[in-house]
Amino acid sequence: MASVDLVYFAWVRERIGRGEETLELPDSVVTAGDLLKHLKTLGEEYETALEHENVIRVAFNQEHVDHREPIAGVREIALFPPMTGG
Amino acid sequence: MASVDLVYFAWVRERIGRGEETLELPDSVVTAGDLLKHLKTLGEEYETALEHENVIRVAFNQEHVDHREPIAGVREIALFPPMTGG
Amino acid sequence: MADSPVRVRVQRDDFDLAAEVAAISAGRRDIGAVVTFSGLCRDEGGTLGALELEHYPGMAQAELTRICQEAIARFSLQAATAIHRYGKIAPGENIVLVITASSHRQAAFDGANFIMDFLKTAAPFWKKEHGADGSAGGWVSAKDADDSARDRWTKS
Amino acid sequence: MADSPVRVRVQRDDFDLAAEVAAISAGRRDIGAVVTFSGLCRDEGGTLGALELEHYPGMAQAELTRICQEAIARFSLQAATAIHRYGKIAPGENIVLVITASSHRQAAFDGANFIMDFLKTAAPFWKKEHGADGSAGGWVSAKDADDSARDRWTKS
Repeated sequence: MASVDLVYFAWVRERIGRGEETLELPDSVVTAGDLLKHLKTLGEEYETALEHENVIRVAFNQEHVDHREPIAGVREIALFPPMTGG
Repeated sequence: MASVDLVYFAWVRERIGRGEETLELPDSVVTAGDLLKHLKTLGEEYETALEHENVIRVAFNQEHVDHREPIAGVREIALFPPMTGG
Repeated sequence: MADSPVRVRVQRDDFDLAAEVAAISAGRRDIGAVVTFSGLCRDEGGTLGALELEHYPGMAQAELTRICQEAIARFSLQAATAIHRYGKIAPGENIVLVITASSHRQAAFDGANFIMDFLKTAAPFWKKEHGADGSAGGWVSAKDADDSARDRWTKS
Repeated sequence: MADSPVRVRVQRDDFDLAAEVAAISAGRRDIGAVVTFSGLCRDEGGTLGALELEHYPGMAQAELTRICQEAIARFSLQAATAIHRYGKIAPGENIVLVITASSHRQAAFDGANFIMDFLKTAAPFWKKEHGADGSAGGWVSAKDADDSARDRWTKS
């Protein structure tokens, strides 16, 4: 079990109901994609927030990553919708 | 014979040696191109200034025109090199 | 050059366009072209009361810096600035400022255009709309057109 | 809209970038993007002492106005400004300012780019160089690259 800081933004944050939390991840969670699937087992709020997995963007230690990226060694994982700044 | 105001800019002005003059044009001068050829018969300074006719730009009443444009009715004709502003 | 060619800020307050242009060009004699892009909040025909800009602190600054550095390298810019506001922004107010400086005009135009395209699709900011009638608005959806605009820089 | 969407000036003095942007956007809530282009005099590695800008009074104003009007029509701009200086200009000083305002960012970028390309090839201004060593300089030659940049707007 690895401990990781999760941060959420925009409607991902609103639907999950919090902006950040620290979770213990089971060893079966290897990639960002695995994390999304794992979170969806934790409750209805996660299911709603992460329903359309393919639109969820992931950042590891504040850098964009692909859903296939391995989590090993990452301190902070962010989940958020497509960006709409500018 | 028609009378027309001529204005010159940049190195056309410097080579002709004046910035403006009023000339009577013979009836044989119909187009802007005819005017360039006529001016080159008026002296060495015009020959030098207008040597490369194809690079000389012409404006009638402050609008760019082609060398084939007829002069009839034009008050002010400007001759100048390609522009280099900006 | 003495100053860093990249200036990035993420801030709640408005910015001063003239001061930012001066910061890039003051005292220099090798810059031939400065392009600025200001993005403003539109009232959408009177229906929008305000935008609320959320951002990912730290990553927003880091991502804008990466984008500016890439633009400087790609277009041989002499400097690039990106300032993005967060918090509540009313119609008519500034949201974002991008400035590029170069010896040549097309590089300055292309650099600013490039930065804006990547800023919109990669910098972690999100807009929520509040209605002019006080209604709680929804999150702005990302536009496919913004992805297309970004992707043209990787063609050819 | 109350004000004319085209603002053109040909003047000896410098311009105030911030004031010109404010003149376009102040009090409006329908503008989403403002792009500015400032063209500055470079010192060409220390060899240039000054540029002397000659212009055709009257036609310079008329031609800049025509170019701005065409850009407004072509890119659906909300406003366009062009200010060109004449007289002696030292390295580091401004020569020209173009501003475009639009609902959308690409129109503002393209409009400013278009105005600059036509300004350089069609507005009656000519540059003479004066050397940093006091030597009388020559007239700047027109660049084929500027014609090519202009001609890209007439390709489909």
